[in-house]
Amino acid sequence: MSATAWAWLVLLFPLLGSITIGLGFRVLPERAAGAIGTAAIALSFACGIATLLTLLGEDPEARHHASSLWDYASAAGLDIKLGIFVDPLSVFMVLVVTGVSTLIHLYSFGYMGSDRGYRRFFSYLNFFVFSMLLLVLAGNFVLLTVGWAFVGFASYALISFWYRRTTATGAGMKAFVINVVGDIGLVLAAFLIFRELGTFDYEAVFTKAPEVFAVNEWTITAICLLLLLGAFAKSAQLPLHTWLPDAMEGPTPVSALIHAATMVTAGVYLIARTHVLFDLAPTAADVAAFIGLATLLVAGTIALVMTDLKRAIAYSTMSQIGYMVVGVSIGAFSAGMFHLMTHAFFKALLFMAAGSIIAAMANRQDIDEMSGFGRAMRFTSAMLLIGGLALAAFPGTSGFFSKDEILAYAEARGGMYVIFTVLGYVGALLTAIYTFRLVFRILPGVPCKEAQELIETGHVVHAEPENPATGEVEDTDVGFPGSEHHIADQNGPMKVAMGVLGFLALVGGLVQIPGVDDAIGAFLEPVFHDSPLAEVHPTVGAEWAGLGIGGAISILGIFIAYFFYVAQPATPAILIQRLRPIYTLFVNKWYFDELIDFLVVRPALAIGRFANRTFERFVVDGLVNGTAETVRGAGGIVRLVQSGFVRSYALLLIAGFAGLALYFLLASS
Amino acid sequence: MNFVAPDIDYAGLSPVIALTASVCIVLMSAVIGPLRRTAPGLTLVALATTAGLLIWQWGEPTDLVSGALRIDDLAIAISLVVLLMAGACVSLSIREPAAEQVGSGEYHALLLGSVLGMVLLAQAQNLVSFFVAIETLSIPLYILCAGNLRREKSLESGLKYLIVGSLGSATLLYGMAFLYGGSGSTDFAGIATGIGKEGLVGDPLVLVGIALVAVGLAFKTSIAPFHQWTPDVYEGAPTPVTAFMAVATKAAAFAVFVRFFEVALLPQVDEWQPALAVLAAASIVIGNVGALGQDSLKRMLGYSGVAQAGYILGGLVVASEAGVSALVFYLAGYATMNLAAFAVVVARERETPFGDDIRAVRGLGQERPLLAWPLTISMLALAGLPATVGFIGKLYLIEALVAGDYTWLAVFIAVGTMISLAYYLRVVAAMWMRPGGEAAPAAPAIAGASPEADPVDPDAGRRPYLAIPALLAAAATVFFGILPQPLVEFAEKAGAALF
Amino acid sequence: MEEVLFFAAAIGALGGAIGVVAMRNPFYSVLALIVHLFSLAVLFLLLSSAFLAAAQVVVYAGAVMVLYVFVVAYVGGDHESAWEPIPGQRFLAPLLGIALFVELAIAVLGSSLLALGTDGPDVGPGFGDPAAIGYLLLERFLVAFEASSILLLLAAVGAVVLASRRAPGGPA
Amino acid sequence: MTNSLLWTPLAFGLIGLLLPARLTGWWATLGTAVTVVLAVVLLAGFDSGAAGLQDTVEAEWIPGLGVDYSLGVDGLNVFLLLLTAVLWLGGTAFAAFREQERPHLFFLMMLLGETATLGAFLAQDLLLFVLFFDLMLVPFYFLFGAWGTDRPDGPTASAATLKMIVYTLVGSLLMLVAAIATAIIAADGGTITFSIAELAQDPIGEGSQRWIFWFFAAAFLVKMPAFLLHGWMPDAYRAAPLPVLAIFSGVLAKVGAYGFLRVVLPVFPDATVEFQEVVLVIALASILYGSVMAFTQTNVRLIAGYSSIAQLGFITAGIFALRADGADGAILQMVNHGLVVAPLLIIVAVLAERSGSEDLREMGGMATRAPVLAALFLIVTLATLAMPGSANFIGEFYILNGLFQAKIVFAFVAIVGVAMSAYYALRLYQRTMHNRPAPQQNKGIVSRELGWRDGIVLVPLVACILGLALYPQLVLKRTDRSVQERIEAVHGPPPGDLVKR
Amino acid sequence: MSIEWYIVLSSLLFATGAIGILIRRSPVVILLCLELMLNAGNLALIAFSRMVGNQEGQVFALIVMVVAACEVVVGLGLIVAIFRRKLPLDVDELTELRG
Repeated sequence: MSATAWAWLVLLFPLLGSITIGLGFRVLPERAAGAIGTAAIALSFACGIATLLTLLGEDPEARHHASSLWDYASAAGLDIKLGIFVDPLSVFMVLVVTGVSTLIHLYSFGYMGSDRGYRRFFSYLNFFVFSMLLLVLAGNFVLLTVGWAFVGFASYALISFWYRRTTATGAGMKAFVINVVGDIGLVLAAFLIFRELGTFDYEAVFTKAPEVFAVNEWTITAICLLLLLGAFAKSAQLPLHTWLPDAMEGPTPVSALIHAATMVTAGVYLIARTHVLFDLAPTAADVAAFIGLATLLVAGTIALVMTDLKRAIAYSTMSQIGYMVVGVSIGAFSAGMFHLMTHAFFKALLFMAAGSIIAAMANRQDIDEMSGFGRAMRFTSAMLLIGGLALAAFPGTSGFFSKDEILAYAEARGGMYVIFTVLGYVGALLTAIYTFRLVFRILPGVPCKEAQELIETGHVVHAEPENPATGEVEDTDVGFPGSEHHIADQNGPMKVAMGVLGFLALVGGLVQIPGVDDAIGAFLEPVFHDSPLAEVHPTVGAEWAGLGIGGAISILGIFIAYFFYVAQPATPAILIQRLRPIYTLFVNKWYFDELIDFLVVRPALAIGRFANRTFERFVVDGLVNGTAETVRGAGGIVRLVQSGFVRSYALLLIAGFAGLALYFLLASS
Repeated sequence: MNFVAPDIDYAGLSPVIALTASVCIVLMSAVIGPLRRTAPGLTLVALATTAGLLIWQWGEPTDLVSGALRIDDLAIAISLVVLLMAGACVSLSIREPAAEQVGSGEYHALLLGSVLGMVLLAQAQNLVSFFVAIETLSIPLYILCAGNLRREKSLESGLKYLIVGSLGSATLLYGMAFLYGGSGSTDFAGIATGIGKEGLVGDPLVLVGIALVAVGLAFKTSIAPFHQWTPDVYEGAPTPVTAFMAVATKAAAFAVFVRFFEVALLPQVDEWQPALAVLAAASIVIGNVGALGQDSLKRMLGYSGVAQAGYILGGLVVASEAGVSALVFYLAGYATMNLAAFAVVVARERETPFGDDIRAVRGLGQERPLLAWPLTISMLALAGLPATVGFIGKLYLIEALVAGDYTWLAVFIAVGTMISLAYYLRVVAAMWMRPGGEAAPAAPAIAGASPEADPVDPDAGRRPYLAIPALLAAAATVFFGILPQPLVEFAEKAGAALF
Repeated sequence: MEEVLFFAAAIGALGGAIGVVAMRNPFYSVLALIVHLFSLAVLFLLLSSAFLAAAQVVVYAGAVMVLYVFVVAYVGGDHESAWEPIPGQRFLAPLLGIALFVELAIAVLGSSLLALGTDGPDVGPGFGDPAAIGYLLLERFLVAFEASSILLLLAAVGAVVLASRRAPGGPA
Repeated sequence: MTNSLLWTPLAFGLIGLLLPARLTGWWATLGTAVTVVLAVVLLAGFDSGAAGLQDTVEAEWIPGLGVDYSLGVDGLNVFLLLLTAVLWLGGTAFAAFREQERPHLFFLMMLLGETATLGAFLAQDLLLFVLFFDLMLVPFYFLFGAWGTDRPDGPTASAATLKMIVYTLVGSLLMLVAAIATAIIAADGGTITFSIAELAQDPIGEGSQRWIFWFFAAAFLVKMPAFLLHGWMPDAYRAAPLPVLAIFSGVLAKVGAYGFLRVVLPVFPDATVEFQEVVLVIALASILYGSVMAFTQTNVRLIAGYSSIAQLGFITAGIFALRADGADGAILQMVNHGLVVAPLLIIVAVLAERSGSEDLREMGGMATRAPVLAALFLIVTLATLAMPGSANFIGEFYILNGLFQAKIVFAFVAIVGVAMSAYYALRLYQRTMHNRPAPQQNKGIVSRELGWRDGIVLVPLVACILGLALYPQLVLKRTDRSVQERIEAVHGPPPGDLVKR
Repeated sequence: MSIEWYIVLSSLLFATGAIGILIRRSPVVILLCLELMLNAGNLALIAFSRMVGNQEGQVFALIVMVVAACEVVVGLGLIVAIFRRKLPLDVDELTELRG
């Protein structure tokens, strides 16, 4: 079977899974739904492997195939097929997505156990994976947009999964609308590409573009910037990131799946995918890089002060994506993708662990209330620790290799790009600090009452769940995880999923050790070799130096965290006192929500109010009623003249004649 | 000098003779006791005969009695419309209080007399016969309008019609005098040659003459601003009479209007065209706005009649064959539309204590679909909605107007139609969209509910002599709306008569 | 001579007319009209139409006026109040009348019809005598003649219908 | 074929008068079903390759006035015919499942309306088109007025309807004048013909085109309705009975847009080019204004109404991009919007039955008890906001692409509407299906699952949406050819390749 | 005596009659004024017939007299009828039909 055939199968299984579960929601027994869902993704992963193998069986230069099922919309010179494009890059993404997703499905199988919407959840989840794969495999910009939007919708559906939480639906709406903005960016980019190249097809575009465009010509720059709009909306880069933290309203597995492992990396993938265009528009690429850099720093600072467990992790995601964006924008393609993979591992793991803890806290997420889980939930704690280490790029863990490779590349490219290396390390320090802030707040210390109960009775606390944001009691009717919670330590599937991820998070980095091996880079090489930036290669020495620095920084960060939160728990308060303004800035997330609210939402609503209360009433209706009134008034006059006095009729008759005669006399002379 | 009897083409004159004779016969029936009840029958027979004779004369135009009359397709077409309305009027007049008070024989004799006047008018091509005919048309109508002697409104309308009407006639006469002076002839042809002479085109004497005649005719056709009698008389007169004169008078008057202006006054066409166009526009506007919010259906129809006259005048203004055809077509269509409406109004007048007030048709859709449909169709047709003869008529007129470079007047027709929807559809809404069965009014405020009330006949609407005309007219309205070609050809022949 | 007669008759006619309009009592108006009609007859004679003059006297002064007198006597010619219910009528009516006259006069005087200025062509003695009119009536204007007779019939019927006591329910 | 398609509904309607009251509904439904079959057959026999008209019917109607009875099918109307048939089937069935007072009249009017609408789409004679265009209003006047709901705080049903009728006839009467003027000017003394094809052969002088263009445009823009000319819409929408309204806004609005393609472009090419920007500005205004209004309304009908204004704005913009892709998209979008707004309004009816209100503030949380309804509604919503992957997206994509290539600035403005549509559509869904149930909702009305009766109506419509989403090419393939002709009529054959270099 | 004089005179009479109709309220007098106007017409007709030298005008005038007579008869009949109905003989009192 050809690579494309396998790829089609990759797409098929999740879709089938989603439809089966969706249609069978009345008949399927719950667990069956979960099983089907998980199996579908697993199968799709298997097909992904098959695709990989078939590709590997081919000559590196020939490792790209397009295939299409039927004419989707071809008329008037537009030629849009339902087609996919398979090459190392897409296959790499497929593997990451399906692989991680399988584990997350497995986790959810246990975690969502008592949720009334169990089937719905798996249907959504499968649909999401399908959309993501469609996005990855799409063979032209239109289909890309389709996948792009599907992903957006799926995330909407999953975020507002508990649709009776007003906060959840609100967050969903926010995510969706911002994503639509991104879609619009893509669509406009597509139009512009079509205008210049007359096609939407990847291969055609990538071959034509270098011939048509001069470097940094405004059109190509515009195209790339529009693409970036899409990318940033999806990947939660400044200033379109505000939906991501709110998205934590969804069930934890969702956060793990969408907001750590897969969806948010779509932007990174897009930049890598269209690197041919970005090579032609270095300015745009630099813009992307700097925004990535800004994001990673800003997000890092916010993560320092977040007290909501999941939101804190969400911000760390943002900042990690920042690294990837920097990577793929400055040309460290394989490094960026590498970091994407490792991040998928450890971030998913972190979220799962967090989920497990939150479950133990009866769905409260405030870290101030947590402590002493180290003894209460050994397995979960271990996983949290591993994830933390990887995220903090502790020497030897996966994050350690991937992150530093990006920075090393930046350094190697030299020039202004050294900035990225320097600030990148600053970001790394922040990462280490906030990660272990979480770890140290949650694991050690005197167990909080939930932890206590676990230790003593082994029972997870049962509490009437309530929405931390609004404080209203949750409506378990729509399946807010019922009074029954599931923690990894007591749940097989969750344990397995986390175990695997934990392992990967630890050793995942070993596939790409400077000077030792370069699996990913070699695999992706045929995709990027034509890029002028592919020549740049940091020397092995430089890379090891970088790794050294990185390791040192991470350890330093961990020590700082230890000092603040374990050795001298009082210091943070003092610091907050000292740096009140900066603290407020961080706590309020740099006021981005307020900014958008002020710039977009308020004006829109104001216009709406104006249109509704003023314009519609006075202008539009005025147009109608005004005319009507005039006519009616005229009628009134006519009826007034019709006074009933026959003599006045005679008068009018004679007057009429007089007028007529006057006209004729004037006409005659 | 010795007397030369004029050669009389009896065939051509036969319709007129038949009518004249029937007038006398019907009068006799009034005098001879046992024949009292036969008057309506006799009248119908007379009308039928006349119609037959007219159709027999179709297609062979001839001058009659040394050019006093001319029987051609235009005259015949118009006369047929008149006869149709007269027949309908006879049928509607059965059990009509006015007919009983005036006396059936006299009533029908007067009706026939008026018809005679109209038929003559349609054929007249000599000032004298023109004037006599128009008076023969009017004077019986004055009497018929006042026919319901017990009702003040009836008398009032009679008097008003008489006074203003005579004023109109006087104006008309004076104009005729001027034109006679200007041309030295009383024959239309003679006038045409007379005022066509060098130097007389645009001569004030002639023009003022034209103005006077125009006023007189505009009055008869109820063109604004000479329309004011129309609503009052329509409302006050016995409804069958209103039904009759609403269409018949217009038809006959328009016939002579066309013949006089497009034969006798053709040399001066450039002078009178714009003036008449303005009058048409004025009537369209005034008629349509006046009809808004009228509660008396007859009054509403009166105003709408003014507007319709404005549309029809458009056909005259362009002074073209197409224009005349359109005019004839519209008149024919107008006859069917109006008849349907008035038949229903008569029925409701006799069924309910509301008289012709719009409340009389509330909820008719549920109670009496067979009455509601004719009225609905007629309203939609008058509003010029498609699949009715009204639409085709407007189409015909507009086509003629545009072809005659009077597009702006066509636009006026369009605008007028929009306004008219407001009051026509108000009636439809009253029938279909309001629950009916409103209690009888306490005070004798509304027409017909006063002490002088006419007897109430709870199921007048089921009487064949009301239902059949209504249904037939409605059917015709729709039929000619869907298959207008026969009527179009009919109108084309009539239009061709003058050119 | 002719001028004198003309002016005398003209003044008579006009005076009569004004009388008709001005007299408060209908009865006097009727009398004024009679004056007017006689003076008109004179004018007709001046215009060499003897038959018309005669007819004028006979038909009008003879028949119609009598009718008027009877009716006025029957309904009683009471004075009508000077109160004017229609706003502006008092003011507009004369204005319009004058306008009317002016326009007609302009039409006549401004006309390029030369014959207007003349006394008209010389006509034979037979002009306008009964015979001539009779021939015309029975030859060229037969229709009008017949029609007007029918009209008279109808008018008579109408008058009877309206005025007769037969009107049921009538208070009489 | 064409004839039977056109007259079948009316025939059924008239026969229906003879049946007992309780049967009329089913009889009417049968009639519409037969019509659907005929429409499908017509589509099956349609040759997408062939240029010009197919299945034409030519007959003299009023030779005296130069009016012919000529019908024809081509890429422009073939799918609109199908749409008409399908929506009427849906609406009629929905109505038939419910108790109607005076069923005879109701269903007669329904079917008359269908025949009139089909006629408007089929007519190839300018005057015939105008005639059907006006005729469409009559049955809807009765349906809205007599079966509508009077508002306590607003005008009665008949008043609202009267407003609508007068307003829309304003346009179409002017159009009548304009049509006649066109024919007469074109005839130039010769024999008058109203055949659109012949009138398009050699267009009339530019001077006359100018004003005639606007007379036609007025008619079509009011019908849609377009911005500033939509004064009749709010009241009428609130008065109308929902199944009828579903058909009305699903089909009748399209006739206006269709008129531009069928009549204006070929017959008044110069004026079209001259006024392109003006119309585009109106279209953009409709898009933005409609969207803004849509997300400030709380009455569900009005949300649908204003969103239609926005959608029709897109369609108009697509047509007046004066490019094949724009026009292709426009036609596709007409079909899509019809398929979307009709089920939307039917769903509104279903929701109103459950919450006892049509106000968003009094709805909410219904998904729990009615998952199937929620799912269907969700699909409809996503199609409404032109979710990529739906045919609506392809429609808008084509439209905007055309606009982008023709007038780039307009495209950038128009696309703002896309974002807004996402918001108001989703808002509509959330406020009804999600969140907590509104307190008022506990007045005895429980949110129930979709009944099988409504299901029978809704599911097929949604199936159509999905099917078209998978294969929009179905439409595009068949419309493209005719659209190309229309575009070439305006400004010659388009630049050989659409690529700049 | 040139014809103009007669015509001017007749138009003067015509105007007078018109004024009469406009300002008088008794139906009888209004009828009289109508007579005035018709007679003015007659005078014009006869004058013109003299001017153009044919007698058609005179015949016309004769017919007009008849017509005038008819109008009078009917008018008076109507007045009597109104009187019978005990309604005021004043056209300004008969204004039930209006608007």
